[in-house]
Amino acid sequence: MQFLGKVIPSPLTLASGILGISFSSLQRVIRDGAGMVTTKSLSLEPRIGHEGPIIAEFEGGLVNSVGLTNPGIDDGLLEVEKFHNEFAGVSIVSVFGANSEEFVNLARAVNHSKGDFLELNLSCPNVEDEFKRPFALVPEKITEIVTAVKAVSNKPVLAKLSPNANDITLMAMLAEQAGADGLTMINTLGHGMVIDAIARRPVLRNNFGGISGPCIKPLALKLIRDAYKQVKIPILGTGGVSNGLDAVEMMMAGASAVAIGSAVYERGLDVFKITRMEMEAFMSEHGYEDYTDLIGILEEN
Amino acid sequence: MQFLGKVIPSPLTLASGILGISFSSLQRVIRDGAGMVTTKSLSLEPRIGHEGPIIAEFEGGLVNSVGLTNPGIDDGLLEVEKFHNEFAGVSIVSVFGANSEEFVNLARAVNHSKGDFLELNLSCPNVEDEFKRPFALVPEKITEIVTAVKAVSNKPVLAKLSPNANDITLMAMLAEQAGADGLTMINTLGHGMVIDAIARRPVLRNNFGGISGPCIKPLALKLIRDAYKQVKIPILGTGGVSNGLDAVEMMMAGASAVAIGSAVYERGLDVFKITRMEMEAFMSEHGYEDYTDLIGILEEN
Amino acid sequence: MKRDRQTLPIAAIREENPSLRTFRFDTQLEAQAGQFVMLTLFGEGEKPFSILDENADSVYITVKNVGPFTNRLFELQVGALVSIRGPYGVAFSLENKRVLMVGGGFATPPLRFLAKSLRARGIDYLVNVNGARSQADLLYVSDFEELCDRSLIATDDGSLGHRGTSVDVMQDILEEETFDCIYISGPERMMKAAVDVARKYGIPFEVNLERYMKCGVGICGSCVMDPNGLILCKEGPVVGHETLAKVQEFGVSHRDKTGRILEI
Amino acid sequence: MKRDRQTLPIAAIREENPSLRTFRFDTQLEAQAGQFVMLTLFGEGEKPFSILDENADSVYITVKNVGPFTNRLFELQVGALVSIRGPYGVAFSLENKRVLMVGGGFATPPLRFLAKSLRARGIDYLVNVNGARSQADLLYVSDFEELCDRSLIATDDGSLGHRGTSVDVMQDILEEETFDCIYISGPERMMKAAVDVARKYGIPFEVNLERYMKCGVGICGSCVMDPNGLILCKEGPVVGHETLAKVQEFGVSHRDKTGRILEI
Ligand SMILES: Cc1cc2nc3c(=O)[nH]c(=O)nc-3n(C[C@H](O)[C@H](O)[C@H](O)COP(=O)(O)OP(=O)(O)OC[C@H]3O[C@@H](n4cnc5c(N)ncnc54)[C@H](O)[C@@H]3O)c2cc1C
Ligand SMILES: Cc1cc2nc3c(=O)[nH]c(=O)nc-3n(C[C@H](O)[C@H](O)[C@H](O)COP(=O)(O)OP(=O)(O)OC[C@H]3O[C@@H](n4cnc5c(N)ncnc54)[C@H](O)[C@@H]3O)c2cc1C
Ligand SMILES: Cc1cc2nc3c(=O)[nH]c(=O)nc-3n(C[C@H](O)[C@H](O)[C@H](O)COP(=O)(O)O)c2cc1C
Ligand SMILES: Cc1cc2nc3c(=O)[nH]c(=O)nc-3n(C[C@H](O)[C@H](O)[C@H](O)COP(=O)(O)O)c2cc1C
Ligand code: FES
Ligand code: FES
Repeated sequence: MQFLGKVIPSPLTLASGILGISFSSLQRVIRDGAGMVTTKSLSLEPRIGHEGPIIAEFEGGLVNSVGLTNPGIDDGLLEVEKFHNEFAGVSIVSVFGANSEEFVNLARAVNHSKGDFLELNLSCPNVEDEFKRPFALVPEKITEIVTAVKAVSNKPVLAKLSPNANDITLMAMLAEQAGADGLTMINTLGHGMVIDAIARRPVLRNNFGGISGPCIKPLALKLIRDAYKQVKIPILGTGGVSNGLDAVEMMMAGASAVAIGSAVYERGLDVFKITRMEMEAFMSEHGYEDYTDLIGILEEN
Repeated sequence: MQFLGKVIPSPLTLASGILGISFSSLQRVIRDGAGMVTTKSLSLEPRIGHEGPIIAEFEGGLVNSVGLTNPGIDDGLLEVEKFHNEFAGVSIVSVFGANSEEFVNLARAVNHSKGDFLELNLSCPNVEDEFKRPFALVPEKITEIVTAVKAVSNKPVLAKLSPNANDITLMAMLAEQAGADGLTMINTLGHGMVIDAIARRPVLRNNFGGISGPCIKPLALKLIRDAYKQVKIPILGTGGVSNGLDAVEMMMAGASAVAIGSAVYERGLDVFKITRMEMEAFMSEHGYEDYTDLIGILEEN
Repeated sequence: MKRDRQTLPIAAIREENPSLRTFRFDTQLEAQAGQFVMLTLFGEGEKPFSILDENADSVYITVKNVGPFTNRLFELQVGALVSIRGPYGVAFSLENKRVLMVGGGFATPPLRFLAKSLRARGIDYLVNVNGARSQADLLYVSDFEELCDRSLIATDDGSLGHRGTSVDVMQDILEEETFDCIYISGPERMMKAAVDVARKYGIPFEVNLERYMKCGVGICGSCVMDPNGLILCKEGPVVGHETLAKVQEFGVSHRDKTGRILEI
Repeated sequence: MKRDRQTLPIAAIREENPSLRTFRFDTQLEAQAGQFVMLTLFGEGEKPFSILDENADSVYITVKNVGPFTNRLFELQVGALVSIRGPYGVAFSLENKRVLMVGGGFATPPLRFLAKSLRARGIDYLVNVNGARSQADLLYVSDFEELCDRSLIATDDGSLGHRGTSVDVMQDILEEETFDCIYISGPERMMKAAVDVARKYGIPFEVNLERYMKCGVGICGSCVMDPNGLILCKEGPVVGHETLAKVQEFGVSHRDKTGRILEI
């Protein structure tokens, strides 16, 4: 199948922030069966991120406050180059800037790399103290940043949206109008707190974080569906996918490909291979020939 | 312990919309161990609500689209009268209006009942087609409705807030400033879609609904915590509580009492008795004498 | 929270009479007589139906065409996808050895399933009274004959068996014999009459109640009965005589889709 | 997703030397030698620590005071609440019967636990080489003496045992005897030297690696090794000779807290 013009062996993609800090991780994930990989969100300067614990489990998934740990765009892009060095695999370079100028500088840097796509993380809920309200919640910011990036970027651009936006369909439309080539949705749901009652303390060092995993799947499905009905650009669906049925549902809702994050924790890196097998089993049982046959075919009641 | 001046045997409360359609249900829930009960949200006219399926399970909880089924305020208040008839129990009458006039009329009706508290459902995510954006997402609406209701109501008034509000602390402050005596938080998270991949259809007849259950607990804890730090009025916490530890966590975050909804499905009506026992076991093990010792004692990192 | 919803095709449809059809689904529910499923027709709605029978391969329900949902179901052909969840609710007890079953109208499917289950378990003496308006409305006559030691019929118009109601026949039988338990399934007025008779003779009984059900899992409150708050979808639909004594609305009132009280 | 985090008081603190303390927690982890826990100090952070020992009642870790987190831990008294999760990672294998253990500096705790486990399981011949800068830095000398058939010591300054490194002693031993497996735990340079020796003699080995670890559960990517993408927190910290052959960064480089490459 294809995604934004690139041939991919499977629609299953590594979500940003999971393992994807080094070329070794990224290559490994492709070898283990993913169709594409997304890097951690890279910023202009290196970032240590928050102190641990950065991940707290709860009944419905994970709450994380990694805080955008990354080696910075220069070292990050070295990893992307090494990833592509004599290795076949499609990469999505995720970047995070504090304003549209930073996004533009990041996009320019990515232009010179072998990275296949550029993903704009407009929606990290973990760095609000530092960067204020996520851009993905502010219509004008979406338009401003996507427009500015599209003016300089030579890569197809994905805008990553936040489930916290009150009107995500509007955000999707604005991103499309500003020239985005695709959407990634959804980022983690902000904000969750996991409490350790014995210690009377939040588990996360940063007190709260973004919610991911099975618990956000119904939200992701609804938002992807709404966006799918409004925009023509492809959607990289993400949020709570942990098995083949989840991935099928997400594609039926309207995703053209599906990214997996938290389930790597739950099921290990095999999740890509197993999920793909589960999807294919479903498809052959129910008479679907191609992954693309699934996209958007949900019939609403 | 006390909640808004009423003595209650336990902080565990039946959340609005669960069973609470008739005096029989409400009395039963008290007999089965709840400290207070909330009625379904009553509107001026009777409402059939949405067609079934109105409830879809998923890994993290429930998605419901009941659509505010209720017998209307007149018949509903007859149930409240029967509930209080020779029966000791504290009731919260939940009401839902299409605008502030309707809320005022509902509040006036409740004035003449034996109901103990009035809860304003400002945040039902299931009737947006009909009523547009939930009031709890619109700062001016919170102020307008709470102010208008407080001007006529002779009952303590709880404003029920939505986790979809971008800035719930603001909403909490506005409700307090407008005179609310307490807050109920949170309502279900809007919107979730559960998909039946075999049928290629959303499970819910209404396609989507509000998300509740364990999956929303981290969100509820964070929002309750944020509100607790900003307002002085008590908070009736709700969202994903299904055992004693959950309830303890919610009180530590800042809730003065805790309402249980979806867990009635998971654990049956015994959930009130069992959760109370679990809370007491925790409290005696860790040296808390009174439920009120728990309120807000979380220490942030 | 686990999913228990199954989406599957209608495997077979049998017409019992112009307004009554039996639908087969090839799945396993491990249901017992008296339990029900919630059936979804996509784009239409979801409604409760008693399980008529279950064997190693299939589950059956019998449906009367009475309104929009059942109309739509009657339009569907074999192969159409529907969704079922369940089984839900409390089944008839199976411990009794001398048993009388009293059925009225089209509420007899659960009694047929019950007769089969009692037989399979081993029973000393099983009597069935099958009542309907007239011969054409009688269901499963030969099945009951086969499964029961005595199988009696009552029709309002006397077109078959005793002229009168199944409760009349029940009364006659109780003059002659006694039972460990009486199982009753039919329209509520008929069940009320049967219950009065059973009480008169001091015989334990179980009734199969119906109330408006929306969630089927004890959360929405639609099916809750007054004044004891019995949650019929979870604690029924089969209710024993001791519990029924507390359900004062039995035979008197029920609630509509909004929760308002209506007289029966 | 289940929780495996436990919050509990420090049950006891033992000072091994001024910069090294052993902490006891009264809980059960069912840990094996080589595995680690993530330890949270509230308001401070969370860091990985090897398990020194576990018995029926308690789990022990030994900590060297090297920076802000360990400073803070050294300020805590018995009774202070901390949180641990784990055990995580791959342990040393226990199948071998003729075993050489080579430890350097303060990375010997896992070897002590390993010696105990091998003994408990039954072993033919167990030799330990314990190396440190000087006598004062040597750990568990009497424990190793008790648990092993031969227990040798190397100090850089010759203040006890052989003057030189544990790798020198290892080399001498391998000239005389052979083993099924060599278990190596120490600073990375020392392990690199030991691995070269083990390879020279063609003896299988397992090393106990350390990398910066933040999540401990294979999700954050901090601990992943080049170029094969070994996820050390899940697929290590104990790594066998075959896998190690693919980990080209061993002894060469590691990554800092941001993921940038640093030379070793
Ligand atoms: C436990 C239980 C078991 C049942 N078993 C069977 C069965 O085996 N076969 C069968 O044909 N019918 C059964 N019913 C009744 C069946 O649910 C209704 O016939 C069906 O819902 C009618 O829907 P409709 O849209 O076709 O008609 P409507 O026009 O909507 O209703 C016609 C009548 O059906 C009843 N009804 C409607 N909706 C419901 C509902 N959600 N819950 C309960 N009753 C309702 C009411 O009495 C109503 O007056 C059962 C009901 C219950 C509660
Ligand atoms: C699998 C494993 C087992 C370990 N077992 C032990 C043990 O049994 N006893 C013990 O004292 N120490 C052990 N460590 C090292 C221990 O984690 C660090 O000493 C500790 O994190 C230092 O934190 P700090 O804030 O005190 O010092 P810092 O000033 O933060 O760091 C000092 C040095 O400690 C190391 N370090 C710091 N943070 C980490 C981290 N998150 N992950 C790995 N290394 C880190 C780095 O080498 C750093 O240069 C182990 C590490 C790993 C990966
Ligand atoms: C530990 C962790 C780190 C993440 N880091 C990033 C990040 O750096 N950039 C980003 O755009 N999204 C990040 N995300 C969000 C994921 O890419 C994904 O959108 C989200 O987790 C929902 O998918 P899931 O439910 O499959 O995990 C992170 C998620 C997790 C769990
Ligand atoms: C089936 C169902 C019906 C509900 N109906 C109402 C309602 O009528 N009014 C209201 O204010 N909240 C309603 N809610 C929301 C609950 O009161 C509660 O705020 C929410 O479910 C979160 O709590 P929980 O996770 O314990 O279920 C409903 C929730 C469910 C699951
Ligand atoms: S049908 Fe919902 S409670 Fe019984
Ligand atoms: S420490 Fe996070 S992946 Fe290993």
